[in-house]
Amino acid sequence: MIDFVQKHLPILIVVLPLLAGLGALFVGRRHQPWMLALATTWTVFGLTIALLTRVLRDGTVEYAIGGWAPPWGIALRVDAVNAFILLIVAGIAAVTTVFARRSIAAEVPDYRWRFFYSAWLLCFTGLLGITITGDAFNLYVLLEISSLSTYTLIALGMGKDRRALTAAFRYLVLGTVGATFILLGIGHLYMMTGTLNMADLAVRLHDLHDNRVVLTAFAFMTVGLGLKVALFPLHMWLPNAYTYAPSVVTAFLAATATKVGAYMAYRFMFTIFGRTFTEGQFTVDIFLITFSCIAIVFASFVAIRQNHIKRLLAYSSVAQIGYIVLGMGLHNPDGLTGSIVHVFNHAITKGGLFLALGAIVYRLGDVTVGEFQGIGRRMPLTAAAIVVGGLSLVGVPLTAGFISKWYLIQGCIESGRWVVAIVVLGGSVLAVVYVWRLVELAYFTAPSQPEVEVREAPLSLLIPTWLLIGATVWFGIDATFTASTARTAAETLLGVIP
Amino acid sequence: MSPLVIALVIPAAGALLIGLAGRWPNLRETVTMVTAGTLFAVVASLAADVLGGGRPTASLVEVVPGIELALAAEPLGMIYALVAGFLWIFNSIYSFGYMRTGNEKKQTRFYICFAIAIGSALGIAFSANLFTLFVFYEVMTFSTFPLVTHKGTPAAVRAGRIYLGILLFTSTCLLLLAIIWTYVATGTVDFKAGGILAGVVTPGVAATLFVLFILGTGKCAVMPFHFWLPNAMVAPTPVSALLHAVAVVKAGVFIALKIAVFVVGVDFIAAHDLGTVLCWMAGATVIIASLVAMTRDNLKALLAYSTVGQLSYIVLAACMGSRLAIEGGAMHIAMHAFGKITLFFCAGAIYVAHHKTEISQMKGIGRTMPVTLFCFAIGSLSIIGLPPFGGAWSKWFLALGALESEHVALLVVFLVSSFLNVAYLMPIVIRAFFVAPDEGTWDKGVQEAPIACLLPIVVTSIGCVALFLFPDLVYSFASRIP
Amino acid sequence: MIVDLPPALLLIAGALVVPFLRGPLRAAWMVGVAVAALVNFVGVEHGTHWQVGVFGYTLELGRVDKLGYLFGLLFHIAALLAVIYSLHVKDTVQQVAALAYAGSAIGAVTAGDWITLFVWWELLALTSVFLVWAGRSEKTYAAGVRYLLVNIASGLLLLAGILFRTNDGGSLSIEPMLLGDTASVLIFLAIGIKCAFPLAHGWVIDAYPRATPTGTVFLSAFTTKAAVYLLARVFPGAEPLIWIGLVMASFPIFYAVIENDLRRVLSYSMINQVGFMVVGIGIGTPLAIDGAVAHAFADVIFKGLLFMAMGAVLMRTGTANGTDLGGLYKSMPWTTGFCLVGAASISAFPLFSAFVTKSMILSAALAEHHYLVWWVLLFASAGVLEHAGIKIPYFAFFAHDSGKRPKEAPWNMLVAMAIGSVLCIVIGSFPSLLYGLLPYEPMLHGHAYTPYDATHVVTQMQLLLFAILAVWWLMKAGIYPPEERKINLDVDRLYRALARGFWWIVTVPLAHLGKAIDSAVLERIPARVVAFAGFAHAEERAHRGWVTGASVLIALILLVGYLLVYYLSG
Amino acid sequence: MHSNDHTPPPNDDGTRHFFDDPVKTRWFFRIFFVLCAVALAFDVLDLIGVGYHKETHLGAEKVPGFYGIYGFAGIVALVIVAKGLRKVVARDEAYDDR
Repeated sequence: MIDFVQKHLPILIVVLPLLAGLGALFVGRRHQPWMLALATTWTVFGLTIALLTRVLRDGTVEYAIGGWAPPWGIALRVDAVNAFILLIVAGIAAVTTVFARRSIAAEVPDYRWRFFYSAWLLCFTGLLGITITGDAFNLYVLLEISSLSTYTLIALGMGKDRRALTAAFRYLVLGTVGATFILLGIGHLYMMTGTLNMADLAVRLHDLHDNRVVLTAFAFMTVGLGLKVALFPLHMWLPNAYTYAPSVVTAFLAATATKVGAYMAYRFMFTIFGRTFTEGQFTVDIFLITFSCIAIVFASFVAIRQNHIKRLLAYSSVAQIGYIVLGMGLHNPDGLTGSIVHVFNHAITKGGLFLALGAIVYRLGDVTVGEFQGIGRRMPLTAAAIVVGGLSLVGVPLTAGFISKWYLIQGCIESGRWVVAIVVLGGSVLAVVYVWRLVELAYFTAPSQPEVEVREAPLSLLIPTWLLIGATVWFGIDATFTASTARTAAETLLGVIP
Repeated sequence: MSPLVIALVIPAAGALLIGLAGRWPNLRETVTMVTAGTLFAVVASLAADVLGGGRPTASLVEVVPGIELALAAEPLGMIYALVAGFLWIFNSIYSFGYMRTGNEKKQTRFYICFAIAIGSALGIAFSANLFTLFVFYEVMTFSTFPLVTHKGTPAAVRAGRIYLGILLFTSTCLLLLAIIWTYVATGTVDFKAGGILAGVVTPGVAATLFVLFILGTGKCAVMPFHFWLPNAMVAPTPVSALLHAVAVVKAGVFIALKIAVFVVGVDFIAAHDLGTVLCWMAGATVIIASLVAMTRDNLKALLAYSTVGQLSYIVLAACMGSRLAIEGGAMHIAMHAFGKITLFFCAGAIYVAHHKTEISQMKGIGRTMPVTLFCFAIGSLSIIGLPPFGGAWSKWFLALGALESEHVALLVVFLVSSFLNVAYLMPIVIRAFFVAPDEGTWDKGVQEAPIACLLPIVVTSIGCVALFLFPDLVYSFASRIP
Repeated sequence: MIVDLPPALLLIAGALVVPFLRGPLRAAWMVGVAVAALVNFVGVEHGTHWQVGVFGYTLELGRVDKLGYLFGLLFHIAALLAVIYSLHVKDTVQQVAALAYAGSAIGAVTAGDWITLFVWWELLALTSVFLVWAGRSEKTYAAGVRYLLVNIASGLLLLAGILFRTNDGGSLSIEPMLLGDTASVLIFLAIGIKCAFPLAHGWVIDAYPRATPTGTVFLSAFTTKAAVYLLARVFPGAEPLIWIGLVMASFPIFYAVIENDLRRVLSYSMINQVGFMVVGIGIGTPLAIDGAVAHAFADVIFKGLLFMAMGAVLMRTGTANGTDLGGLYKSMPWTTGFCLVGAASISAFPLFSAFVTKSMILSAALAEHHYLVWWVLLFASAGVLEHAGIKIPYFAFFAHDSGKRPKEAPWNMLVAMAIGSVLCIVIGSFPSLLYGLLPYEPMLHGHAYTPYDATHVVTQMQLLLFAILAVWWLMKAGIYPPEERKINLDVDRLYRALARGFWWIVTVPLAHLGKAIDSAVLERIPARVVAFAGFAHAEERAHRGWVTGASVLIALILLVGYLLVYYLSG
Repeated sequence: MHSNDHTPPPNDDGTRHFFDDPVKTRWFFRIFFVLCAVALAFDVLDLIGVGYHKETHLGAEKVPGFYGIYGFAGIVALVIVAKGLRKVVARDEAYDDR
């Protein structure tokens, strides 16, 4: 049994949730789908840990589906980069699924629960698949699976607010444009190279790095990926999607969807396009850096004045995505390490924060400024989670956010980009402004409806919230695991490690 | 466990126990006292070790590969640790009197935050590298925020915003940048006697880094980053006393000295005049702060600006590139701490006993609070730097350092500042004792603050004299700074 | 020497006990301390005592040589007199401050190194200022603050000088120095302020008349004389001192003639007398130094005596203004008598103290061919007679009867004045007692200096008697200016004007500037940030209606843009 | 010295103080003038070389009655200059309070 699992570890990670996702429709109507989801996500989480351990120990793991060796068969190829992302996605899924039961019970009518968990698991499958696959076209297919299920998940927020539907629709339109651009990019590449296997693509593109068709593909990919990761100015689908989706969906998406987008970007930019990306006189890095700097500043400013806390954090996500992309743009080991480690750190931070908001929604029905007032006294543990998570967003030492910032600035200084370093640091200061607004609301204002008695959130919500928030502290104090894994991943991407 | 670690664990454990004992004020206060006492005993034993030539180190955790949270004791840090540890004991006693008499709310939170703040002060004092230093620096900022906003009034919230805004802005945008830059340039963040920048980076880069370091340490309150300090005076007086005269602000200037000695290197500074810009800024701060202090009627505001000026003495010590000045600056950490905490204690005692905050209301108050005002006089004279009070010695070394490093203008700054200090501190005492009060005030005879407030005042003012008579208490450490 | 402690500490320790005693016990204690200190000091051995090491410096807490011994003895005597004089005072602050002040002065003249001196120098200022503040009014408060600031400024200059000296590798030991380098100039100026050099003399005439009746007696004894001591020790023979001293000896007499406040007259007189000493030090020959030092000795006592008399008048009548006094000899005969002894002493009548001291300075000036100096000093001597010898006793005790019939001064004041008077006469009549204490053997043209020879007595009497005659004639002729209720502008008012100007600058334009900066940093910049955040927020919201389309459009534009750029650069 | 025109009334016990008694005052001044004359007389003795020799160092000192003249002239000059000074520097007592 263990041997079997060991041998088929990569494919199990995709197959298990896929089967469970289909199965969720049939296992029952009440909490059974949730239990299935719970079991699946935690199992997959365990598998991803095993996979990452193996990758870090033995190097890249290749798996050919059905035994057909690439480039003819479909291959799964796991190196430090995607093993790390897999771990993040599975970990977040595992924790948020715990949270989902009560939260979804409160926000989604019970007859839709099984659809919800089915979509949830399919989305999970899609994200895992995108990350693990070594085949470009497969990637597109899995991207569509995850996107479609995401639209569904967002739309399920309509039980609380009908605007969830428009948000989902907008995401659908823009997501489809993005996916199409990616497909077009892949198509162009196939046209030039005749292969869809990523490793093969990389080899064949090496000498075609200034070929016009390749460049066209590159342009499509840049924009398509930009839409998927929500890089400014292609971020406009994100705020509403995050705001109106069910709370736990927001947490899950914020922590994983854009991160997988970032992974796709890493993979295409560094592994596949390689020279196209890193060479040439007028390369894309300047655009990445410029747009991410604007994202950091502009989105932070927008966040400051938001009155809906979910939307506030959504804009914060847009800014934080700026950090991730910025690290890519620097393309030196420290900057890229910062980017990758921030994928992890931001995932746990934002995941934890949205979960905490979910706990407030659970008690108060919504999270606007009004609900937030005086929450420090009403729900002390939840509020404390928000404070700690907020500090991590700011990048205060002893929180995970600080580690990412440390590497990013190191990267900036190494490449002599002083202005960018200042923007990164200035972004933290702006983060202080919007985070501190929350703190003041929570602790220094009186509740707007003092007559309503509000109790602390139930443990089933608090525990997952604090798992993630605790992780932000843990990985802020002892970041050797995240930092060294991210470093390995970065060096893999940059070709320092084969 | 290394005593260094114990020194950090004690306040942390104290904070926890204080929280648990929160419902029983007497128990809670006992816990605070025991924590403070034990902590000082540990620090004192460390001090003895350091004086004997020991340089204990301890590593806590490797945060990211190559960078760890690590502690090390050395003489400069010992001065700061000893001062903070010693004064915490008496500040605690004072707090009991102040907080209970004033019926302040949320006293448990107050004592918890206090313990954490002191813990972070020790963390700063014992940092073995820039990273650790930065971590504890930020811990201190956040742990003192609830103390500053203790009253929860709109003014307190505003002060809290300014406090965090400036301290976080400077530490994030400047200090952190400088630390990472140093790391990139030298490959290390560890403190090293003689500096880690010397010989590795060009003087131009070193000067820039130096500026970033010092201005980034917003707790130094070098203008224009001083605004947080006067605004933080909205906090209860024990906070102003220990934190904004001793622990927090001294963290800033301690870091300035630490950077000068262990990162940039005094000889490097002297050889290339790396601190010129900073000398100008700090020198201007000294003078301007004194002038502003002259115009304040609110006693705590006046003391705050006085602190701003005095802090820049130590910043100057760090920046002028003279070993004598470094010794003077290190001594001034202790000298100013004792003087200024006395003054804040007195301001608080006046508030507790008579609810007066403005100097113009204190005409003739010496008749009703003779002990308090007498101690205020002693504190003032020590701040001014007159014998026979401790401040005279540190000023001696600072000024001698100014000459040694050929900054005659800074000598003038020190002297003019002393002169201005006389002009704004002495009138307070004199009007209290020698000007007839308005009709109907203070006619109830002697009415001092409670003994818990009075005792610390007396102790710290005796300290001001003791530091003059026995300067080796501090100098034995200062002279061992490498 | 009985107690093996630096002499200064005896009085200081004594002062610290005072607050814990009451009534007669306190009085007995204070006299006891002063007597004990005096007895102890008389027996002190010459040499360096009580060396202490600190920071690698060696401090000499006590160094007693002939010069220091003379001043030490003088200050002990002055302290005892002043303590007796102020026994009736029931003011702890004054009593503690006075003893500590005397102790500081003794510390200053027995200090062997600059750091120790600096400590006592600052303590002189700190302890004495309370004697001004003890007046306990807004006016004395302000005068005290001014006094303190000036004296602190002196201390800071001294500190700067010492620092320069230390930095140049100079010894910390107090030795004679040449006036020239930065250190010496700074030290010179520091001493100059305490010595009431012209333009720096404002604090004397400002604070002394405002101190308490007993306080001024202490004040007059110590600060300026400690400065004279230090000049004699460090700058003997420094030529600028001659000219500075001449100005000091002459300009105050003009002010003294027209000044109404008799204590202020005495303050001018003090500057004038110190001027003689400064000239003597400037001449720098052994005789001149001896003269200066001896004159300081005499001056402390007779000037103290005069201030005591005026203090008694002030205490009994509540005023020391010439316009409000007169005819007091009728009810205060003893005080009148002692005042006349003081007047005779300061005027240098034969058999009175100044006769045997001041003449040394004049003789030394002649011997060194400083003829101009001699002319001016002779004129100043006549001037002394006018304001201190005649004006003080005349307007206070005689003149037109003010109708005031105050009680005679209390017994302790009378005792102190009596002792002072006796000392004045003893010194004047038996000069060898004082001469034996002088740092050098007083010699003139190779012979031991003798003040009492026929020419000296006759010429001096001629000078004094005709000077009196002149005053008589001027009054008779109605030329002599009557006392008026006026104050006279001097540099002290200039300083006050400057201080007011400084205060205005700080509190009006600078304060406004500060406020502007405050509000800019704390209000306007944050407001801008928030405003921009609002702008960005509104911008985002404005897009909401067409956001989907717009996003697609943006995506297309970006695509085209990227394509162009890639093609162009590829 | 100064005019005793407004003679104050005698004390309760009928005695008069020294300077309230014109006779005593007159005698006081007579003695004073005699003393002045005596002091001047010594210079005459010096001139004729009888019993007194004035030791001088400067030419001016040799002038008979030099010290008397210098003292008298000095005081007159002093007072006149001081009167002039008063015109320049005197102010009302309320000057400081303005």
